[in-house]
Amino acid sequence: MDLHEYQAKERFRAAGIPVPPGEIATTPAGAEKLAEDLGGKVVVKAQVHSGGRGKAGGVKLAANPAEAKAHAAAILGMEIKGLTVHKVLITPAEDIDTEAYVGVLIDRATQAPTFIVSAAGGIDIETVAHETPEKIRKLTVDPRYGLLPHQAYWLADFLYDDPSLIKQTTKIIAQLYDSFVNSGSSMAEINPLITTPSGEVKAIDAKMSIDDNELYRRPEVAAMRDSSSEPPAETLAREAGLSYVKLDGDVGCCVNGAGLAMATMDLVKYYGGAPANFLDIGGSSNPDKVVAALEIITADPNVKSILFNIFGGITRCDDVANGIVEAMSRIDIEQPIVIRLTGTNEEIALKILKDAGFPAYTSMDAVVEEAVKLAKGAEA
Amino acid sequence: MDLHEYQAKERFRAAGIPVPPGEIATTPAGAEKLAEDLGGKVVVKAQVHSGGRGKAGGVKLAANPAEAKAHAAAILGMEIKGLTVHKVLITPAEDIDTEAYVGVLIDRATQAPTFIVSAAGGIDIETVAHETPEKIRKLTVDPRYGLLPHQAYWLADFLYDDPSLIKQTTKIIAQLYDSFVNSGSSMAEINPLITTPSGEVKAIDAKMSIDDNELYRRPEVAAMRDSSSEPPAETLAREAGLSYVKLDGDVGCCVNGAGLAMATMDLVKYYGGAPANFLDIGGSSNPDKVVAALEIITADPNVKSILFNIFGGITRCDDVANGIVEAMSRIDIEQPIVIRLTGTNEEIALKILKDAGFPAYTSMDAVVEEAVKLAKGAEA
Amino acid sequence: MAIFTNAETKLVVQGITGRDGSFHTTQMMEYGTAVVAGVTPGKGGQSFKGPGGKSVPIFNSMDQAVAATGANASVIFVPPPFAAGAIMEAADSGVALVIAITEGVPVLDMARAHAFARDRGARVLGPNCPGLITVGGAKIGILPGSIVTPGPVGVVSRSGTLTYEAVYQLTSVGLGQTTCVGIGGDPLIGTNFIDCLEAFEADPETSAVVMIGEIGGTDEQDAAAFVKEHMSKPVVGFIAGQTAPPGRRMGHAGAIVSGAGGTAAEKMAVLEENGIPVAKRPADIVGLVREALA
Amino acid sequence: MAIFTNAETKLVVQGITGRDGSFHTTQMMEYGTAVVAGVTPGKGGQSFKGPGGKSVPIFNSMDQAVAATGANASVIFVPPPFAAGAIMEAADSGVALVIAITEGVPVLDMARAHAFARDRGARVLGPNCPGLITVGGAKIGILPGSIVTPGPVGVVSRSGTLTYEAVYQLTSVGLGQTTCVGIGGDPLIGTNFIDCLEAFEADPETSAVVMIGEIGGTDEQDAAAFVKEHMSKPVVGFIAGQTAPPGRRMGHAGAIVSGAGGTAAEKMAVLEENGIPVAKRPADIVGLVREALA
Repeated sequence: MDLHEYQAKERFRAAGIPVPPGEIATTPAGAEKLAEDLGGKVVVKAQVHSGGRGKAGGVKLAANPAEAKAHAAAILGMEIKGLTVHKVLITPAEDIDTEAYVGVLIDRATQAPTFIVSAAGGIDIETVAHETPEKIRKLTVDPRYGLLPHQAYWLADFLYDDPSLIKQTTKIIAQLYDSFVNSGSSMAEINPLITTPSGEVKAIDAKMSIDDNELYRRPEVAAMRDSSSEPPAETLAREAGLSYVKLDGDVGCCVNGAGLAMATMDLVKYYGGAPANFLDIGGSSNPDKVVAALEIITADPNVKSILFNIFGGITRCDDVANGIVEAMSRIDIEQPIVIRLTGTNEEIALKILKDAGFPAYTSMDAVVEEAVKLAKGAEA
Repeated sequence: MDLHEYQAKERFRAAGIPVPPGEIATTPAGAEKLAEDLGGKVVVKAQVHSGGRGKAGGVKLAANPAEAKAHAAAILGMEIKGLTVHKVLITPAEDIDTEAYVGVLIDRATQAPTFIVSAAGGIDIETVAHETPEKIRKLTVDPRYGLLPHQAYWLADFLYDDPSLIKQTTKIIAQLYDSFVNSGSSMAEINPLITTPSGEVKAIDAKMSIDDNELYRRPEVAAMRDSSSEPPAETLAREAGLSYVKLDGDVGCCVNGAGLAMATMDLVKYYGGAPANFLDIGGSSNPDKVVAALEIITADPNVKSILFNIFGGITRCDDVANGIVEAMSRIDIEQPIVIRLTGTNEEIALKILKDAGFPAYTSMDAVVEEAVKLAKGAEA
Repeated sequence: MAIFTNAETKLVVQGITGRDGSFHTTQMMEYGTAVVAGVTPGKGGQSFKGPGGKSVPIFNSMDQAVAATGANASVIFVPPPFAAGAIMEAADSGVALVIAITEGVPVLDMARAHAFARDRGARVLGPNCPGLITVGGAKIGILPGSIVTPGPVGVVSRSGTLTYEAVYQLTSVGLGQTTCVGIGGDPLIGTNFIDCLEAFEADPETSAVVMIGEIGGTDEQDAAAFVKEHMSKPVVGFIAGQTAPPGRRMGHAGAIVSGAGGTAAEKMAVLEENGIPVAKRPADIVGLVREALA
Repeated sequence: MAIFTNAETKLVVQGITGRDGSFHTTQMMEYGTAVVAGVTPGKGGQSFKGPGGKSVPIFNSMDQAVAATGANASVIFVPPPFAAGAIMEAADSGVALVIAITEGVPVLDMARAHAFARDRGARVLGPNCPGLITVGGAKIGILPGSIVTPGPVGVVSRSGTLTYEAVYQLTSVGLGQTTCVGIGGDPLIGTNFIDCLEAFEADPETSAVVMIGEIGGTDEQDAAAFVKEHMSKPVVGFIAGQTAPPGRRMGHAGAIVSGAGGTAAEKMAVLEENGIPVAKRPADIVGLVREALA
């Protein structure tokens, strides 16, 4: 779960990191009022779960409250990479001397939290890492000890020469690690971490991703979920216990297992089609899940055909087939549906489906080819 | 720093350990009132930093508030091993099925916190460990990981057979460890941990020692210090930055360094005397410390002679000699004083002392023998 | 022979009395796995009724189970809040192999648990993995025993059902398997592709290996370099997620293209560069394996 | 030769700009110790003015100091809140020997720091110790250089000034020393009696060892068993605290008789049982050493 900038800043502030003040506005008038309270010259920042806000025009400097109002009017309701902006953060414009990057994430190779810092902040850190790796310092945190004081110092020392800046940043890095751990985070970053002409170090942008598996034990973090900021279909999927990601194609996919779901999408493309979504219904034969999956898929107006690709495995295929048939009886679907079911008891399953009037397959290639053909036929 | 039972119970309660209610009374009337509030049948427990309260008559069961008042009247003001009782804890009398021991302390050999549990609770755990070691289970906590859930279970499983008791106790052990760490403790114990006829597990006595070195960063624990419960001389010594322990003899000792101070006490005994105290003035030549040391020693009415045993080491002996002379000029002392000073610049130091009229020695044996003789002479 | 398990494997099921634990214990026993004990705290002294009237003793803790039965492997079906603790308990009890099926374990818990297992010298497979099946030997986890058949192919995969798909296609044309291992879809897994490839290389019965990867991380790239440098046996690859958009998690917590890294295209290219033929679709795996074995 | 240090020892002083750090750096340099660097965060690039016009470069961190100077040992004078961190920093920088003088380090901090140093393979001496002095070689810590003289006796002690006393008496009768080590008075120390005895046994220049213990713990008892089993060289003992009451801390955090254990009488008896003559008073040490060397 991604946090909004303003939410990540709340977490950072609670850990003691110096973050300039800032409030959320949902209307242009609200933005104007907040700009007045903050002294006039502010930055208006779109709060959406997407990179590239700046390039998309979602971050604007306002010289006075009237400008803040105008910017907010432009930004609120704007679409950035398919996500609608419902909130803007109003925060004072800061005088900036230098911009650095400080981030921590879970590294697969070392199986531990890993810091990345760079004096080249304010820009995409992956680009820096790729093009000028010498501008990056990395540190693996031993999970048995946590971040040690000399390690935080070693990172800060890479960013600055001035002892006061190093000292402030050492503290910020330690606080960032605490916030990372105490939020159940998989990634936390400050980009940019700025220095001001008066020699202060501050975090003026903040990102944090929460490990979904931590939410059950961190209700205060879980409460930060902003369903209004994600596509409604993904909210529905999450609430139904499904993994769903919307894509741009027209072949709706309903698969059990994440790897098979990806391979199914890829096969749709292989046969000249375009998948409308990733959807993993898991190992269950529960008709409710199938109903929820079909509701989500059919709510996408692009979808022209729907394919099921189910590998029975431990779950018996006849159970799954019965689940699908029952689900189908509960909703009306316009698009053609083709089903592939294989594994334990597949013969019984195929009979159940055929009796219920659904085209049934045992080969993954055959069902995908057919679904692509149906989608193209619908277009023609 | 030792906590009182009621303070340790506050720490335990904050960690979630089930501890019966209880309040402090400083007067018999207060005890009566609290007993009424708690339903009548209570235990009145002296709050002093000393073992063996029970044997000394400092713990009494009261069947009703009037009895609680009478017991409090008897206990308040009582002396237990030289310590006066100023407070009693009033806590409900519990129905007890079984009594166990659960404790955690810092173990030197493994350099880690170590748990000790025994189903033979309510009595001295060292006796149990010595006489019936098979009734003890020990567990070393790896400080890199903390107490792991299965370790807490392993300890609880040694105490009980009933799954519900094991489950409750597993939780209590984990909470005790948290309290131990979060209090900066060197020892925390529940003795006894009881089970009740209704199947509950509760801590009805609590002990905790705080690592003095932790107090600077744990103001909420440091605030629990109860100077009224320690001999005034020890309070004075602590505030002056001295290590002081009162003993029963008549030769006052003022030494730099803990090991040398112990060896000096031992040598007093070797020569037939008895040391009045342990006192380490540290490595400083600051006259204020010497004054404080002498004030503390002379406040002990048993002291018949005073000896200084100073090994100059890095600190120059002449500085120390000057410090002693200046200190002596600031207070009046009746008892004879003999001084041994050796190390760097000892000749100059001896001259300074002799010029100021103090008998000065370079041999530890000689000065101790003389101090013992002087104390005996004073007796005769 | 095969990898990670053998005829001496004696398995404990942690969480044997739960819904998944009991179901899969029966499945494992039916396959022939030597399930010697179960662990559920508070249920020690009871026993689990397995298929064919077999009874499995239940213990309160791993140390009791290991002491009583000499178990040397465990499989974990306990719920996510307790899974990392169960892994550490297993590692502490002295078993050499710990297979964690549980999905949804917090990744920071796993960072600690993996460190602990390394300190104790235990191999962890998973978490969030389907386990492994040594064909004709031990089945540990949730892989369906019905789809495998004996033969010379080792299979290692980050996925569950996609593995079934690949194994099913191999089996349907008579290409049997030695061991099929699902290493799991989480970001922090205890046993990775290289560990499995190394074991397959050392296993005399394995003649070729199918490696099924997916987007996210660089495990497949690292494995490819390992294959080129250290393996004499042929390896055939497949990568799922060619159509996955960047920055979105595809079901598995680890299946995410971060920025420029971890795409399927990159992985496929690196595999090919290191001499590993890559199947364009699952159905092509069979053909590539046949060529490799020819 | 001697123990733990030699002609190759290159020392970093952590906290070189503090009051104690700067004073003792001068003392150590005057004795002849090769102080190659100092560390004080924020003062990197400055230099410390030592005796005889010698200048010691100051670095911000141990890794910088070690990289620039090839230092292989460090001594720590930083205040208690930062001391455990400084020990871990030193161990992480790759130095083999870390001598922590600081008194008052929280014991739970030290439990972690000792574990870290063990993981990194660094020897820690202390904390709360006077350090060591290799006579005619390196002096690391606060032991007064003026009281030692070269000779065949190794000295190891939990105490500071009591060690000075013993060394002073040895020196005054011409019994010189190889190395004098103060292992420290805290409950959790990095180097204990056995470590030192083992090193003295291996040191060809040491002919006899004086071991000065005190109440609290069982280090002396364990050392006595080690002496009996593993040492060919004679050891003479002394135990301080015969008159200490139970349950009271005698200055040192570790000097406390807990219940029935750790009394001076017990320790003296165990030493004698294991063939270690015990001096009744400091003045008797000299005589016992003479007998041992005879």
